Order: sequence, then structure tokens, then C-alpha cells
Amino acid sequence: MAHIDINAEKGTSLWEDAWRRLKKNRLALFGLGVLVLFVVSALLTPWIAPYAYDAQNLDLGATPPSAQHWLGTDIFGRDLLTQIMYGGRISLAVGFVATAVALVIGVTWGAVAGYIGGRVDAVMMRIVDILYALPFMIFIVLLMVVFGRNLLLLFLAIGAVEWLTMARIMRGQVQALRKQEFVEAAISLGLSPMTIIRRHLVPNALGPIIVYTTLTIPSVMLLEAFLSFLGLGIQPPKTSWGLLISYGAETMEEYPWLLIFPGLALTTTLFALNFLGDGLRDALDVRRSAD
Amino acid sequence: MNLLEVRDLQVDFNTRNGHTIAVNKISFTVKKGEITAIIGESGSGKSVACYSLLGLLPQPPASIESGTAVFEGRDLLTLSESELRQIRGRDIAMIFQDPMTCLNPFMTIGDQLIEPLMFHKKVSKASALARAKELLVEVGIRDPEATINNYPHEFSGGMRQRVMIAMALINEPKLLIADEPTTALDVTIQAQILKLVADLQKKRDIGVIFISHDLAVVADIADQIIVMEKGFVVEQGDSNAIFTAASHPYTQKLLAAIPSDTKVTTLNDPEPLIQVKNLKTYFNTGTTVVKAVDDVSFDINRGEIVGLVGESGSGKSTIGRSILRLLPITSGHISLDGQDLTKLDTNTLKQTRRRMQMIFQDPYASLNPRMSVYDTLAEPLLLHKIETRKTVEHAVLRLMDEVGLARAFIRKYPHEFSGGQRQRIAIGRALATKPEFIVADEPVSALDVTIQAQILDLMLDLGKQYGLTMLFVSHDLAVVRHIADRIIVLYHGKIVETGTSETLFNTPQEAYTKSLLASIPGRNRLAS
Amino acid sequence: MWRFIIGRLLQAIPVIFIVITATFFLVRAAPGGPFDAEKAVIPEVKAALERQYRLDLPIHEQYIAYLVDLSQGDLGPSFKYPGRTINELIESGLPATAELGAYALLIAVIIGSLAGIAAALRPNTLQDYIPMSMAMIGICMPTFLLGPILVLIFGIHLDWLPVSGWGDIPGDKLMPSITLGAAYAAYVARLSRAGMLEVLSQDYIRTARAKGLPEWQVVLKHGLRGGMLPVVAFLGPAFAGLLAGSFVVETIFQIPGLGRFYVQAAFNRDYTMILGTTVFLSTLIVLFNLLSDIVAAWLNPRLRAQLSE
Amino acid sequence: MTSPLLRLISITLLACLTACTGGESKVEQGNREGVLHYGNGSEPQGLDPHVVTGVPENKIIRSLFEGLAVKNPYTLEPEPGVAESWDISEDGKTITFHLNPKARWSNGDTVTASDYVWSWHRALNPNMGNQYAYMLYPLVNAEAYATGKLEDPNEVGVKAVDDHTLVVSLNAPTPYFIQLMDHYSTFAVHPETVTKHGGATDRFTPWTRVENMVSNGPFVLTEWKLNRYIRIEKNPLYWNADNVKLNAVIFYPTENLTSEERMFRAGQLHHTNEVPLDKLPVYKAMPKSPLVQAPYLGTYYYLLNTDRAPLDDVRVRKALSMAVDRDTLVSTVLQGAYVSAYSITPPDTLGYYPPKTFGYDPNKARALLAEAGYPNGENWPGLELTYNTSENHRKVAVAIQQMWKDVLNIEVTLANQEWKVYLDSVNQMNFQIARRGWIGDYVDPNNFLDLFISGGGNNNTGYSNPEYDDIILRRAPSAPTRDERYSLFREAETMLMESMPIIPIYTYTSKHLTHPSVKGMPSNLMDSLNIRYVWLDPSETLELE
Repeated sequence: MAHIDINAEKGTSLWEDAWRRLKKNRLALFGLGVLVLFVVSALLTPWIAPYAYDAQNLDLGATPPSAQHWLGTDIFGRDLLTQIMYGGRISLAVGFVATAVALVIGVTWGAVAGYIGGRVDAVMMRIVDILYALPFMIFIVLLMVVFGRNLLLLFLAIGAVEWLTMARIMRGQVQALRKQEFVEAAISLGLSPMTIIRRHLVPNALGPIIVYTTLTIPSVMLLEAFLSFLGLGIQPPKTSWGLLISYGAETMEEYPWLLIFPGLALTTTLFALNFLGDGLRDALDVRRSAD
Repeated sequence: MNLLEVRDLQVDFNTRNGHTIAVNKISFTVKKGEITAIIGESGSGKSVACYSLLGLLPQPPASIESGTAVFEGRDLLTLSESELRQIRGRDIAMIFQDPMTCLNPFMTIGDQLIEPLMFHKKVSKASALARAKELLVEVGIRDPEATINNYPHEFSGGMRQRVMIAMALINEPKLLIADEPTTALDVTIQAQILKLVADLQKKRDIGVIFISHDLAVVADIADQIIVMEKGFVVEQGDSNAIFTAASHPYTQKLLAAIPSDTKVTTLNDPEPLIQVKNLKTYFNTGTTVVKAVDDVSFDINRGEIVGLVGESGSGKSTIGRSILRLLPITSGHISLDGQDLTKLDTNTLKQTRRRMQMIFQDPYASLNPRMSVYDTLAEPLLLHKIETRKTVEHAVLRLMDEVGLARAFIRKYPHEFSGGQRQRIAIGRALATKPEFIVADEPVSALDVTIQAQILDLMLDLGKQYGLTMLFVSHDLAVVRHIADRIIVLYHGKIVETGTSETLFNTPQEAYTKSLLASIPGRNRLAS
Repeated sequence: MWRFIIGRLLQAIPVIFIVITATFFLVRAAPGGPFDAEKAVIPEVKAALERQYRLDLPIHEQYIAYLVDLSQGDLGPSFKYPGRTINELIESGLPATAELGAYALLIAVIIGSLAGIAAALRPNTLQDYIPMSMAMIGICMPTFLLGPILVLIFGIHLDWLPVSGWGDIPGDKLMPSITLGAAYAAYVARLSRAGMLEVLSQDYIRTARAKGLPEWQVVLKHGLRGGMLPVVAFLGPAFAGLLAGSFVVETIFQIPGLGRFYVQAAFNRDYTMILGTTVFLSTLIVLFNLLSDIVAAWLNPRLRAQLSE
Repeated sequence: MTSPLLRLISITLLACLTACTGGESKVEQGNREGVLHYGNGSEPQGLDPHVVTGVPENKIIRSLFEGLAVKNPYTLEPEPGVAESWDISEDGKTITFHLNPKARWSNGDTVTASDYVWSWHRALNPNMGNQYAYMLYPLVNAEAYATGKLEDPNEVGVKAVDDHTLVVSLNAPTPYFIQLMDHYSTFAVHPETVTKHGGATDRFTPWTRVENMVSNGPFVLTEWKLNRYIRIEKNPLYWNADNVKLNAVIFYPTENLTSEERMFRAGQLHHTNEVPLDKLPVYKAMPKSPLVQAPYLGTYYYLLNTDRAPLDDVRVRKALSMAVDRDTLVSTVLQGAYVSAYSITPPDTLGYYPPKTFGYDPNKARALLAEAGYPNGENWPGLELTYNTSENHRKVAVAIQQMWKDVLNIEVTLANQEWKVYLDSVNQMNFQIARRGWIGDYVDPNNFLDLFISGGGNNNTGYSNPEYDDIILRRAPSAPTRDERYSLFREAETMLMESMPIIPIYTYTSKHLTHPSVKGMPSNLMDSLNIRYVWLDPSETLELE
């Protein structure tokens, strides 16, 4: 025991550890691989896309998949593969950034409310109720008027909506956790409430949060399409998966490929996220994956 | 007459992390009308062996590799699931360790009680209820008419265990398997339950398997004792023989672990470190006020270990937490080294926390499951700037040495440790800030007896080494007298009696203290 | 228990009041008014209209007048449908939406919990993977997609069900209910799976097995109540959320519901309708959150005891 | 344990399914009973002729009420309604309507000339907030009364000489005035009924409810299920009831185009209000197509904000307009649904054909843009095209954006806005280019050309030309003959298109799916329904192959 390599004794953080465990989960790695592939291709899209995203060929119109256009074309004769690649840039960015915003606000809000409890909790949760009840559309329209149209605002707007449920989940978790003795131990060590929340409560509440997050990302992608309809989001000819799907839904009988391929892109992302999310949850749950 | 005959039973576990043999070719016999105790530490395979007989082990990961278990002429291990189901709850019934979690919180005890009767015997609900009420009376629950429609949470732990026993007995089984039925209970309640099991067994003349980690518990009631270690049966025989002439070293070790000595006070120069004056801590539940601590005053001298003894609900843990300012107190004064703790601002309080620490009862709940040993131990060191980021690792390793944890474990997580090792981590955390005063809240009551002894010794050693002052909270007098210089007995939030360990044990003044002493298990046999 | 309920209702009053106030001023701040139309409205006509709707008053007087009306239960006249009051419109839309929501949740609970329980009984087998994959898709399948697909299959190609309507042709309530319920069913499936897995690992399940009960009794009698608690907690807010969610389904299937009013009011800047539906919605949110807590307490005796303290 | 439950559910489902298959469809039942199932676009705001503003209301109100004159659905020429006949004075400023003595309210009361006087006073009353009050502005003093400048309604140019004679005085000869008598804002309402349920000029009275309404048209209101349907039934008291062939009509608020088309396919509708664009090729390919498409009195165009650079330069405006290949746009993206437009007034507006002053001309467009200082798009400051959120607007905008890029090498960004935000932008002139559509209220070039008079409420371009104003406001109304009037309009329109404050894109068409059993519902420029002519032939069946 005395001659152990000092490196082996080095403490590791929860995240390093989780990564070590995640690497052993094949399904999660597959999910991660798919996501990385999507992100990389989104980043490289301007160089690798087969066509320009706004190149129209009105006389060609909507055609099913062919050798020239692997996934077919839309009514403007634009290459669908190119559209999906460019759409992925927007959708993935919206999905990840907006969800991250929601995650940060929701987790903080919920954790603070749950930890402090009592009146503060009641007030904080009533604020959540109020935001739930406000007419969302009017809120978005106002945002647009006040701040104008931009992508960052879109992320914030979506994040500002999605954090509510996140806060509720987090609060429930923290309420259950704060009665545990290790929290008391942390208090008796003299840790400040914020440190206790950050170091002791949040990591232990991550499981349900991660699962909810993986479900939030795809719904955020679809919400983006709605906001774009209201005029807040992206403008044609730029596109996103959400928009492609909603356009495709209109013509699902005439041009089914316009729905199927964007839908597949979203569904694949969804499953990849889910595999990764479940894997991450297990990896972070140090008890479950003893090794 | 042999009721159950187990031969060459082997149970393996196959998990992703490898293959283990939990029960290794064991054989034993249970006779009708006798209590057979199976004794061993956690992980010895004692529970696995019994569960495997009834098909209650999830398979996989468990698999029964070999053996026979003949019960009334039938080999339990070869029966189909539906045949086993006919035996479970009818011919063989079980009582589990934690009556808190083993009763369905969503059903009234009446509904749970009559379930086996109605299912196996197909009797009407009315007659099942009538039978259930009779049994409730028999296990010592008064007024069953009123209580039968209550939910488990409306009962105390001891009452719940009585309900569990009634439920097990309602079909008049021939064999009762009791898996650590008293471990989660206070000593006084434990004594009552032990007596109840023994009485019922005699009255019905049934066979009982009593599983425990503590030889003392079964000392008074067991006819046969089987000692298990790491899946093997290391010794078995007549109860008297085991207690008087144990041959296997492990059995001897188990016997030695039973705390039986009394600490002799050596303190000469009393200088109060902690002073508690007229402490009151009440809990307001909305409609009623629970007086958890009701006007309690005492001092703890520097270097002294004071035992605080009482049953659950006596307010002993509340006192400990009140002193450490983990709970808001209602009134009174608490001072550390003359400094009034009730009047500190947040910042000073944070500084003062360094000087007083706590060790909790449940080493599972008191360690953050997502923090490794390193994180847990480094946190207080860094927080109070005792060490820098550069030197902290060395300090953590030193701390681990002191509490007897191998350095190689530094990156492991709490779930990877046994209960005893976990409690060592918790002790290490409490000692990290080099405190002067420690509140230990039942630090060994969740541990096996052998481990209990080790941890108590560790605490005594470290206490001496660090010159610690300690408030040792426990329901177990046997443990307290081993470690404490002075003992305070608490009942319903008030102090009943105070004295040095020696005087309290040898000449208890109050009736309540006497009854506490009387309920120490195995007292009669071990004394003789 | 009553103390708890009354306490919660008292807490709801400031919530609803703030929601009303915020909404009142937000809608008036939004660009475009209720009388803007593609063909420009003559200023005199517009002035006459604004007078009729009290929009010519200073905004604080409008606000106070609205609160006074509201305190008498009067939600005001509709802008979009002159000659009708908001009370009347909400009354006319509520039955269909409530019915649709109830069926949708019923379907969600039945299908979702069956799938979730089935999955929890054999975790990490096909019996788990298949329903859970369906649930994943269900959660993300937008109603604007699912509805038309169902209509195409069952309404047009198979010709089994009417493609739209509500209570006009037998069977016309089935497809809308399924469309709306699908996403909820998916959530319920996930929640009940997680809940059942949690409960089935509890000690009292082992006790039930030790009694010799057959597996289905163990699951149904001992597992279900605890396992369904997360579902109950989810259903309260979900039912309130249905109002906004049912808009798409109501549009696709031509259902005369409240969801259309709720969403179209915002598009039309129908001030009184926006406020009316929002007041209604926030009341629903409060009530259903409370209801789900009460049901949870009813299911969980320990919680019941806490609340009755 | 799951299987018995599942089985139970599937059995229930199956039972429910079989219960509703194989039955008679609504259309088949309707054909048998003489009930027309009519897709009507949306829920009417109300049924008070002096309150409502939309097209769906129009179809229902014109079935419940009857104007002094009605339109022949085949020719759009006026024919007798409540008025048996009418005389127009020499100077064209006085019209005398002779009311049909058989005209009855649905409660049996006779329709009298004083009912009209009362109703028109009501329609013009400023308190009414009637957005279509301007339809009656040709009357002497009507505008003054409607805008509050005149207190006494009796000074308005409408008088009841006796019960059956109504005399109307006009400011100027108004050739299209008779046409206006078929617009609901000029309909009479039953005074006693209105006042019984509230004030005469109260917008909020419940007099239009099923149980209260009294009307004078071929049908009466019998059921009004909000957002579900409105059912009207044949009015036995109608003076011409013998010639009404339908027993009942049910109007559905078919808001969702896709759903409406599916309802038609499933036999739940006789007639759809619209057809989704992408369905057009499918229906056009059918040998016995239910598709009915006809030019419609409306123009789709882009407003150009002539107050803002670079659109303050007429050469830029023209370059933009000439760079739009309307024929390609219409035939590809729009699936041939519309007709290319090069002017604001639709062709053949009651014999009026607008001038064609330009065409698709990429070279000239490039030259003009270069002249304006942007050769091959250099130094182009950028432009934004605003439109309200809608699938079709988006399609047009995206295609035109690319055409401008291809032809002129300039960047135009798109900005879709939510409906009311868009209206606000347009009204505040807070845009550079904005999409706009105009549907004629009556068939006359004036209805389109008076949009662009200086400061006109619907001008929204900043275009202002005194000469143009003079033609529209003074010279054309006083033109003695129709030909002279039309040539003045052509002159004005040429002037307008030379300045190009708008880019006309296409002329609307009406598109419906109509079950072959529906007869007497011809397509026409106004998409005008005259329910009196409609009948159902049960022998006709729909073939969708």
C-alpha cells in the first residue's frame, strides 16, 4: 500500500469519472457519435453541401430523390439535402443553446427555491405559475417589437419559456435531497448555501434533469418553427428542421419526401440524444455503474 | 424432527462486474419447535441463503448452482414458481429487518394483514378481519378495532414490527424466517420484540430461523446457532456450546465484539468546554407544538466524552443538532469555550463551525454519493483554508491514514465502501478541520457488531490523539458505557439521570435507567 | 386538509391578479390593435369603435373598469365576435375542449400507463424498448403532424372515421382525442415506467412476494399506487396545459373548442378574449395543480396525514 | 395481465369503428334531402349586416337577407331583389326603387321603404362603428353624417315616398350604385326586431341570434353552433320561395385548408371555400375534376415605400418590377393557381381592360438599375421585404427574392410578421417593400384605382400625384359615358404604372372543389354566391380518379 503511484491516487472530478464510465456504454457512444457527426457536418455545411442553399430551379420544382438530388428537391427546385444540412445548423444551435439557457435558469431557480423553502419558495414558485399563465404569443410579439429580430433573442425567448418545467423538476429533487444527512454535514462544515446547492445538491439531482433535457431539445427545435412563423425566428431562405417539417406536413401527400427526410433528421437526433442522455444519467449515477 | 434440511446449497451472483459465490455449499437443519439463529456480518451470505429457499432472489443476477432444501418432504429448490407461491406466506413466512419500508405505505395494515389469509385460505373478508384482530391482540397491539384501519406511518417502529409478525403468523406457518427483525429498533423495543418472537414460537411450536449480525441479540432465545462467514458455515451447534466453547476464531471474534466493559473515568481537571443552559427546542407542526427538547442544562468538560442516551423521540439527536446550530432553538443558551453560539452572525458562525463537527448515524446518507473520498475530505480543508490546492492532496492522504483507509481508495465513491469504511470517511471529514468538539449521533448503530467495535476503538484513539471533546448520542447503553466518561439519560426531552458510566451502570437510581439497562440483549447469558 | 386547500387558494389570488394585470398591459403594448384590418378603417369609424369598447379612456381607467367588471364575473364583450360576450364564448367553447381534454388524458393514462408498466415489468428487454421508443417518438411528434397522418390513414384511405367534426358523426371524437393524447401518453409511459421501477425495488414489494401473492397482484395491488404518483403529479399541470395545446387539434378537426379562442384571440388582438382566456387558464392552472396535490394525497396516506395537520 | 385489458380496448375500438363505416355520407344524405354542405372558410364574426366585414359573413348574410337588387351569378348583372324595378334620372343623380309589395320579413311583416331609410341611417350612424359605411357614401350627405359633421340623418339622400317607393339622391352619377345594393352594408334590417333587443346602433345586441333574428331573404337562420356550423332553412314567406330549390344549407367554418380538402374527399362537404395550392395539379389531372377555378376580382401586389431610398427612385422601382418573371412564378411555385398581373385593376372588370405598360424584361431591368447607380447590383444598400405569415406569401417572396438576385444581383432580405404586426408596419409605413392584396368590393375599376389617391387610407406607398387625383375624384365620375370613363381610368392607370409605386404580381382566382351534384353555382369574378339559383342533382357522383 505504501508504494502506490501517486498519480493513481489523484482525485478525479465527477465529470472525468462520468466520462470514463460513459465510454463503456456503447449505445451512449453511438448517440454521441451521431450528434458529433451532425454538429461537425453542420459546421462544415458551407463547404460540403452539394448545392448553394438558396439556389432555385423553379422549372424543376419538387422532385423525388434522384442521382442529382439524393433527397429530392422542394417546390423551388432547391436541393433538400442542402436544405437539411443548413437547417441543421440553425436547429442544432437553437436546440442546444436555448436548452442550455433554460437549464441554467431552471436549475438555479428550482434549486434555490427548493433549498431555501418556506416563503421564498412559495413566492418563487408562484412566479413560475404566473409565467406559465401569461399568454406566450403576446409575450413573443412584444419581445420582437422591443428588441427586433435576431437569433440570439430567439434563443433567449425559448430558454425563457422552457425553464419553467425545469425549475419545477429541480425544486422537487432538491426538496427531497435537502433533508439528507450529507447536506446537514455540509452545513456543519460551514459551507455557504450557494456552495451546498452547487456542489452537493445539483450533481445529485442531475438524473431527471438530464432526461428532461434530452426531451426538451427536440421540442425546442419545433418551437423555433412556431416563433419563426410569428416573425421572431429565422427568415427565408434560411431554414431549419422545424420549418422544413412544418412545410413538409402541408404537402405530405403530394411530396412525402419533404416531410420524411427532415423528420428523420429530427428523429435521429432525438434518439441519439436519448441514448446519450440515458447513458449520461447512468454514468453520473456513481452508484449504478459500479466498476 | 427436521422441518427443513438444507444440503450443499450454493448461490452465485453473476453481474457485469464479475462472478461471486455468495453462499458456498452450506448445509444446515432447522428443527420443529426450535429457534435456529444464523449469525454473520453483512455479506456473509446469511440472508441470501434464506431468500434463495423461497425463490425471493431475483434471477439473474442470482443463480442457485447446487443443493437441496427439503421442507416437508419436498425440495424447495426444484419447485416451480407457482408451487413455491403456495408455500410462501402459508407454510413458510418471513419477517424483514426494516418495518418502516417493508409494510406497504399505501395500504391499511388491516388490508395487508388479511391478504395472505384471503389469498391462501380463501376465507371471507369478515372472518379474515376477525382473525387479524385476534392476532393483533396476541402480538401486543391494543385496541385492534381502532388501529386495524390505520396506515403503517401511524405506528411506531416497534408496533410496525409487531404488525409484520402478525402478518407472518396469520396463516399459522410451520417455519418463520426472521431476517434481522430487531436491528432497526431501539434496545428497549428490541427486547420486547425478541421476547414476543420467543413466546410465540413456544406457544405454536413452530420452527424459526433468526438471522442476525449480533450474537448478543440471539443469546437469550436461540436453540441452535449457525455462524456464517463469507458464504461458508464456519461453525454450528447448540447455543450453549457456542457461547461457552466457541472453537472457530471468527465466532470468538464475534463474541469479543459484544461491548461489555465499562469505561473508567480518568478526567481530573474539569474545565467546561460546552455549556448548555435551559435549552428548549420545539417543533411547530402547524397545529401542535412538539417539545423535542424541554429545558435541558448540562456541561461537557474539555477532553470528556459524554454519552447521551435515550429512546427514539427522546430528543437526544435534537440536542446534538441544537448545539451545533443545525436546528433553530426555541430558547436557552449554548456556549463553546465561553462564546455564546446562539448569538453569532453568519460569518462568525462559519468560522466557529470549524471548531465543532458532527458524525452522523447513517454513513450511507451522510456522505454525498457523487463525491469521491478525495472530494469529501478535501472540501473542509479548502473551505477553511487549512490547506491550499497544492497541498490538499497530501493532507487528504494523511487523514485517510489516520482513520484507517487505504490510500488507494482516494478516488472511490461512498457506494463502493462497506458501512464501516464509510463511517471512517465520515470521521475523517469531521476531523479534517481539527475540531475541538464533536457530536457523534449514533455513529455505530447502523453497523455490524464487529465493525462497531472497530469504529468505537478508532474514535477513542483519535479522541485521545486530538484531545477531542465528544457528545456521543446513542440508544444503546452497552455501546455508550464502553466509550463514555459520563452518561446523561434522556426521556421525553428531559434529563432523567446523570452520572459517570460506572455509577450509572452499577447503581442506577431511576426506574427508567434501570429498564434501559435491563433491555441490553444477552445480558443474562453474557453476565453468567 | 381544508386549511391546506384554503391556504393554496389564498395564494392563488395574488398569482391570478398579477397575471391579469401583466396581461392587461402586455396586450395593449403589443403592436396592432383589434380594429386593424387589411382595408384601412376610416378614422371616425375607428374612434366610434374605440368608444364602444372603452378604449378611448386613459389606460388606468380602462384597467380599473375591467377589474370592476371582472369582480362581477363579467369578462366583457368580444372584439372579434361583436354581439357576444366573452363569458358566452368561453361557455360555448369549454364543453368541447374539456371533453376533448378528458378523453385525451384518459387515453394517455390508459395507454401510457399500460405501456409504462409493461416496460417496467421487464426492463431492458424488447417489452421495454418497443413501448419506450414509441413514447420517445410520441413525445416529439408534433400534433400538427400526427393529426393529418391519422386523418389520411383512417379518414381517407381506410375510410373508418370521419375526418372532422365534433359530435356530428359517430366516432368523430376518436381521432382528435388520440391526436391530442399521444404526446401525453408518451409522457405518462415514461413516468409510469420510472415510477414502477422505483416502487418495484421497494422492500414492501418483497414482503408482498413473500406472502405468496401472484405477480400480477403484487404489481397491481402493491405497486400501482406508488408507481402512479409521478403520473398524478404530472397530470394536474398537463390538464391545464391542454387548453393551449388543443388549439392545433381543434383546428385540424374543426372542433368548436376553447383552444381556438385562446390562440386566435392573440392573433386578433381581441383584448377581452385574451384576458378572459388567460384568467380562465390561470385559474385552471391553480385549480388543477391543487387537484393533483389532493389526488396525490389521497393516494399517499403519509402525505394525507401531513396535509391534515 | 396486460393482454385482457388490451383485448378489451381493441374490441371497443373495433366496435366503434365498424359502427361508423359504411354509412351514408353527409353529401349523399344532403343530395337526398336537398341540404347543401358548404365550406365557408371561417366562423362569421356575427350576422348583423351593419357590423360585420368579411367574406364568410357575406355568403351567409346574402342568403338570409336580400338587397334591393341582387346579382345574377352568371353575368353579375343586377336583377330584381326586394325592388321590382328602379328608375335612374337623366342626370344620374336620383334613383327611384320600386319595392316588391310581396317582399316580406320572416315574421310576416311587409318590407317597406321606410325600413330602408331606417336601416341606412343606422348603417351610417357614427356610433355604429360600421366599417363598410363608406359603401353608402355616394348618397348625398352620407359621408358628412357618418363622420359626425352632420347631426341630422334626415338630410341624408334617402327618402321613403310611400311604403313601396324609395328615392335615393346621389352626390354624382354613380354607375355602380345598383351593384352596391347587393352588398350587405346596404341591406335593410327589421327595425322592431333590432330595437326590441337593444339600442338601434348598439353593436352588442343579440338580435341576430337564432331565436331572435328576423330577415327577408330566401333562407332563415335555424341553428348557429359556434365554430361548428350554421344551418339555414328555406324561408316559406320569401316572395320568390317557389324558385328556391334547396331546403337547407349548412355552412361550416373550415379554417384549415388541408382539413377542408379532406372533408370534401370524405364526403362531408359539397363545396370547399379554397383548395390548397399543392393539390391543384392533382385535381387538374382528373378527368371529371371537381375543381372550379375562375378569375377573381382581386390583385396581389407589393407596396413600395416611395419615401425611402433606394425606392424613392422610379428606376429602381421599375427595375424591381421588370425583374419579376410572373409567368414562371405563377406556373411553377403557385401551381398555375393565379394569373400574372401587370396593373392594379384585374382584366375584364365589367368590360374594363387595364393597360399593359411593361413586361418581364431582365435587360431593361438591369439597365434601369445601372442608371439608378447600382450597375450589376454594386453599391446596393439592401432592401427588406415584409409579408405576413402565410405559406403562399412565403412562396412568392422566396421566389421573387431569388429572381431579383439572379437578374439584378441584389440582396433583398425577407421578414415575415405576425398578422397584426404586419398591419401595423404597413399602416405606419414602417417597411420598404410589403406584400398586399386587394379584393374588390364591387365590380368597377374605381374600386382599385382610388386606392392610390394622395393620402388615401389604403395607399400606403407615399405615391401622390395631383393629376391622378383629379382624374379619379373629379373627371371620371362626371364622365358622360362608360367608354369615356374607362379611357380616363386607363389614362390614370398608365400614369400609376409609370411611377410604379406598387409591383403587381398576380390576379387572384377563386378555387373551389364542388361536388358534381351541385348545380346553379357558376364561377364568377366576384366569387358571388346567389343561393336562390343553387340546386342539387342526386344522380351525379364524385369520381376522384
